[in-house]
Amino acid sequence: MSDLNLKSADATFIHELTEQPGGEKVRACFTCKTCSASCPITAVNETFNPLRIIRLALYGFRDQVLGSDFIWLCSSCYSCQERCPQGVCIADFMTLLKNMAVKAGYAPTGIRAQKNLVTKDGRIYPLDDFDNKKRKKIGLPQLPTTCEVVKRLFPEE
Amino acid sequence: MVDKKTDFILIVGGGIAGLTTSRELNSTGITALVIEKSPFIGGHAVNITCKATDRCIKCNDCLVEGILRDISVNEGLCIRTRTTLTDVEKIGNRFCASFSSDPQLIDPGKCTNCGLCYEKCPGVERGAIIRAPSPNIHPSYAIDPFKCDHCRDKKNRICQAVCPEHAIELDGEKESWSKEVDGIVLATGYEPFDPEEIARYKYSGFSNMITGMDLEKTLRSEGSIVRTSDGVQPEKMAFVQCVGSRDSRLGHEFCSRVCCGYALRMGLRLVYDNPEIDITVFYMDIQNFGKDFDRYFQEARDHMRFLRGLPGDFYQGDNDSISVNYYNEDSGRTISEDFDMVVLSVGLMPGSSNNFFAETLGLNVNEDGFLEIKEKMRDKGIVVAGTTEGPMDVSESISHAKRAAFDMSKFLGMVSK
Amino acid sequence: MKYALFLGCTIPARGRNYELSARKIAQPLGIDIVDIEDFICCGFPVKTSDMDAAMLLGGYNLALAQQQGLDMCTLCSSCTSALTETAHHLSEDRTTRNLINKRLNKVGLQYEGHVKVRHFARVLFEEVGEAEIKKHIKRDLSDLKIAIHYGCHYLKPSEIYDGFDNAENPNTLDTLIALTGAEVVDYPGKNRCCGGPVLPVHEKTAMAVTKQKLDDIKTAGADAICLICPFCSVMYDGNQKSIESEFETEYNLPVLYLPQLLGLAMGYDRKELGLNMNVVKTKKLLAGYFEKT
Amino acid sequence: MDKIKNSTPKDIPVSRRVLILGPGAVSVFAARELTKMGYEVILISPSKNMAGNPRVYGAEKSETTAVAPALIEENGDDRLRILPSTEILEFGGYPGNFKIKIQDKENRDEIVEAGAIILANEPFLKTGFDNWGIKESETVRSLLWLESALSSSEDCFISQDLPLKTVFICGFKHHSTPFSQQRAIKAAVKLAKEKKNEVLFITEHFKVAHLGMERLTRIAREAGVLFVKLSETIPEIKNKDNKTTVIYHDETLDQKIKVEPDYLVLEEAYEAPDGNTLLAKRLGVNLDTNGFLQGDNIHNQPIYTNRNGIWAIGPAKGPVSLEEGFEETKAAVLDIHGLVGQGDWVEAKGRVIFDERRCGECLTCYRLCPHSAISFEARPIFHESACRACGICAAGCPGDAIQIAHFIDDEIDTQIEDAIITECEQKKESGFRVIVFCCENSAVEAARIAAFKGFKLPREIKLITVPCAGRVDLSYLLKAFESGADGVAVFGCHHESCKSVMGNTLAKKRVELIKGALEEAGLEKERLFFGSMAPGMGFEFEKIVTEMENTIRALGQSPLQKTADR
Repeated sequence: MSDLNLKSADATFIHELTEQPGGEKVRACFTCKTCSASCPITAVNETFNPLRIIRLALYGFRDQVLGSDFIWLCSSCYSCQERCPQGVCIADFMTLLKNMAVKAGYAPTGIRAQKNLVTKDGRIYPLDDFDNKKRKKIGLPQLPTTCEVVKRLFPEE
Repeated sequence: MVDKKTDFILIVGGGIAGLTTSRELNSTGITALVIEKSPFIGGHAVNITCKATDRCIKCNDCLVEGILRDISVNEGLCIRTRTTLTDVEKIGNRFCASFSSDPQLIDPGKCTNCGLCYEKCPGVERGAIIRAPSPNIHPSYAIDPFKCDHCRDKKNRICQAVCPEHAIELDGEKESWSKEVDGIVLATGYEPFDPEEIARYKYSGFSNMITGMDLEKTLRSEGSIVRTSDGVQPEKMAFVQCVGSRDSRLGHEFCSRVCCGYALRMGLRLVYDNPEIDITVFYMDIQNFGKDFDRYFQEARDHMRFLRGLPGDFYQGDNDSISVNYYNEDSGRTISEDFDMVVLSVGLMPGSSNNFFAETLGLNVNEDGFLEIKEKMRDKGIVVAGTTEGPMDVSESISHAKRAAFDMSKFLGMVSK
Repeated sequence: MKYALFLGCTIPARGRNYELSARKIAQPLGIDIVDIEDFICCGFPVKTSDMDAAMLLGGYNLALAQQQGLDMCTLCSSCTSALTETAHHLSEDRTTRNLINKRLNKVGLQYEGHVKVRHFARVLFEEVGEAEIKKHIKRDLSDLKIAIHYGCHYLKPSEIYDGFDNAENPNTLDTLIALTGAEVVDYPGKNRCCGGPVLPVHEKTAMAVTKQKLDDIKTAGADAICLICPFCSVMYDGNQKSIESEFETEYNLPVLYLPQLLGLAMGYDRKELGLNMNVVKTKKLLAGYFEKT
Repeated sequence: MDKIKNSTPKDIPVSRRVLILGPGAVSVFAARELTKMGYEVILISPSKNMAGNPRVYGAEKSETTAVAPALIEENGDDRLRILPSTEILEFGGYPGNFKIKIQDKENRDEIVEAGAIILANEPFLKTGFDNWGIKESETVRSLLWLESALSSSEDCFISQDLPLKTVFICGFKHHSTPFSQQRAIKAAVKLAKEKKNEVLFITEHFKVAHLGMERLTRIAREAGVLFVKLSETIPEIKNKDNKTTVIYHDETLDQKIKVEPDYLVLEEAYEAPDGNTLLAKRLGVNLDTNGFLQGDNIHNQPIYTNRNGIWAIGPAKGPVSLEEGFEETKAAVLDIHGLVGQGDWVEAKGRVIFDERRCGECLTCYRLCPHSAISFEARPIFHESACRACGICAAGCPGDAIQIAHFIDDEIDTQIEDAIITECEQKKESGFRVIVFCCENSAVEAARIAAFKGFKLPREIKLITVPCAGRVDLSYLLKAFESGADGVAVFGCHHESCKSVMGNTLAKKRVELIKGALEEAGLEKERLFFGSMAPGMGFEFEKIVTEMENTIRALGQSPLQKTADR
């Protein structure tokens, strides 16, 4: 791995982070590694490691954090957050990073598609008549197949 | 009964700080009464083990014994065990302290520590008679009324019958009494952190997971450590540091000072006893302060594996081992490694009676829950000694207790002319 | 016990066996279920891309329930956590609530902040209670060895769940399953994530997480897995075959939803509980029970 | 025995004057406490500055340091003499009556008397540039420089353009302390908060074992100080053309990080004052491995030295907090009050018994005494207040002119004979006998613990208590073998743990010496042991005794015993 020069870091990044929900306490991290040790993803995939992401963010490596694939690997299982002795809301912090990455145009296509589906149809799995037929067959109530209200809730989409 | 006497100091807590304070006060001619809630004096410190290998590694155990010896030969001292302070009232410049005492059962004036009661008691196995952790504690034996046959059904009096000195009297009653005192020394000490508070350690779920304090006690009483599950000596052990300390989530935003010291020293001792043993220390930062500690740390590094970072999950492994999940720098992954035994280096937490004293005596409990005594309170005759004020080691407790004795003597006008 | 049933997106499409069995046992246990047609996505899927949108979706659903004067009962753990979190935020944080209400006004809604969100399992544990459930138990399932998968969002983040169960050492599902007589099998990593949320991002990683748990469950000697979230079910039930072929192993571990297991003990039939819809076949596992009835 | 007299008087008048070695807040505090109690105090400091440096306690200033000038103004007070720029030149006398020759910068000297001495001099802060092979420059600074620059009005930390970058390096080339980290972190917080600097703090360990430190590190992190902890590597510093580059290996990222700070701040090391070696030699007190006063001997904990009447407190022993320093001051003052508070030494214990007629004036006792308790004026004089009754002198005296009460040669000889001859005869056993001389400070305690745990000493083994392994005379060992012992052992304290500094070493040497003699006399040298132990080693005692018993049993009866039997 190439050396990182702090010259290329962006000190405003951490300020931005600490001002948003999920990022408030991230600076309290004292690198005890409880988060990484508790992470089910780190156990199977060495590219994801909550501590490392916090570290990169604290250094101010904005693009490396937001542009990286690995922030999307967080399963938001909260194992880290439940255990952090410094009360850092790590899972919420990951959500914040993901939100920022989307804004910065870094999101994987699947993530964007999901949002489009929801704001268009009101559900991630839109229901059709075929579904309702199957539901009827086993005695489950019918559900609407279209959703108008989301268009008014998300007029900008 | 209310007893009145001049210049009489009450010391709450018969641990190392309380005993040192009483010894020092006594040497300046002040009479002190030490009350201790448990059957034996010595407190937590008396359970720490000597960690010497082929040389002394300065664990302070013998300082504790030294003080106990001083106490045992010092006839001016007044100690009452199995006694708790129930209330304190301010009466003019003095205090009226109320106590509740469980029966002593063994008369310290008559007992010669021959141990016959212990040998003959049919209930020793279940702890009807317990032996003190040190021969320097007098009496070295105590009867546990809840486990004693006699105390249950009023029949069996074997110990009372065999005692050649007639020192045992099983028919004592619980007693409430009070006494006027001129000053109060609070030396109630600390409480070891209960690892049950951190669920992921599953402390009660593993027979081979013990606390650092458990290890101290076992090394002291057995001389070596074996696994609870099978009685076999562990070949691979892990120490986990900062258990309960440095955890702002639990409201413990302080370092307990002593855990690095005790874990590393016990580790060195275990390595000395069995050079084949494989010891791993999970740590955040090593607090190698104090005289020559660094020497021991460097040495420990040569003999043990130090892994920076705390483990995550603990699972049951094969053969009653404990699988410790931790982040491994080399692979970049969280891995699972089996240890025969895991020792949790639990921290020193504030004593449970601190709030009672704060309320009763109008003292301040600090952010961490320890008692804080301002100069003003010392001028009113209340001082603290030892770990009641915060985490400290034995040597520090001793000088802290001497300071308490100094402040108290000064309050009584004994040292300033 | 009257609740607006919140199904979310996954259950109506992929978890009809869960829905069916839950509705089946709710009635005799005294849980009065009301369906609100207009419920939309809980917000969970858009949390990662747009927290505000997630909050708005959650707020909309909460406002609908409030309009009916009902608390919400959820079946999916992800819905539970998204809605609970939104409810938590909106009741604690007035500023956010005002912002959300401004947007809800456009659809003629307003949220005051008092709706409770309860997972179906929590309702069973807290409100129906062990004693009541016990009364309805007709079959003894003591031949079954069940491994419980709690999943993450039923319990965490713990601060939004006002401590109804211990996130590190949960016992509510253990207690409920014990009522059926089935043996609850402990295994390492019981609280660990199913890997589901990573599936759309990195399938291999997600499958590896699930595989690890399946291995542990198999080693512990369980006959079946019991869970309470359709997402987790996708991983264990829906993807079990793919994991088996990917890692060249065999588990053959049927995966039951909690209401299916309880329904089984309460004497219901296969089809009544939608057991025929489970991907990993349950026939062999449960053969004994249905022969007897 | 009637001619043997106790050499010391019953009452010794002692001086109620105390000499305190500063400089620093703790020494000033001690002076204040003692003068308030009516003691005369001479407060000296080798440096001009009496108030010392509050930074050694991690503080910017302390209340007590502020007291120092006030106390110095009270110099007119007869009870307090404050002598800056003054050193101890020669030292003599005994606890209660020390005579100290002091000298000031102008080479004026004076002999002062004092009953007790408190050593409370402060560590000195040594800048770390040399350690890193760099020089102080515009961009490379010491923590001390930073602290004063931050408190002065001149502002060189605010830049018009980008925020300045400051890198702190603590530890690595020396051991960092909680106190220097406390200072560094406080400065870092100031830089981050007030000067809006980007601060990077590189260290090995957070030194949080000190009141409020855990909290302080959290406050610093929240203020934006970024901490980097390195476990295996050390940072690399390059300094060229007034441009500084720091490169280190970030362990969490597993990547090299390069930073070019505007300021690089190096923490100072806390070192023992230069004069300590000479001072320790003159006072006869031990130093620890880091050169601080008070040897690393457990018996000295917390505030004692190897010499009675001399206390080492707080900063003199190494970096401590001001609170600990004050506590130890009070503890020492209480002790001193006990020693000289009455104006005379009432409890002369008469533990040394000296027979003038046997004295050959060879000076061996004088040379051997580890407590400097013996002076020599034509004949030895034993000073009870300094004596710890270890008996090293008695064992060394070639004329057996010195005895220690309760451990008199005749009594020990009798014990040896009883152990071997009488008991053998009475019991008509095999005659197998092992004698173990046990130091009262360690082996006796270990044996007690072993017995308490239920260890039954084999009947063949007889313990004889000595005040220190150094008391074991060559003649005891010979006597034991001559009387027919099959084995003899001396159990003393572990290395560097002897209460009398060298009693264990002397004992070991004597054992080696006799081993040679045994071989010449045709006895196996394995019959003689030296064992070391700590007082808490009950299990080890049992183990050592059992092993020894087996070894000797394997060797069989001593040939000398057969002779003795006949």
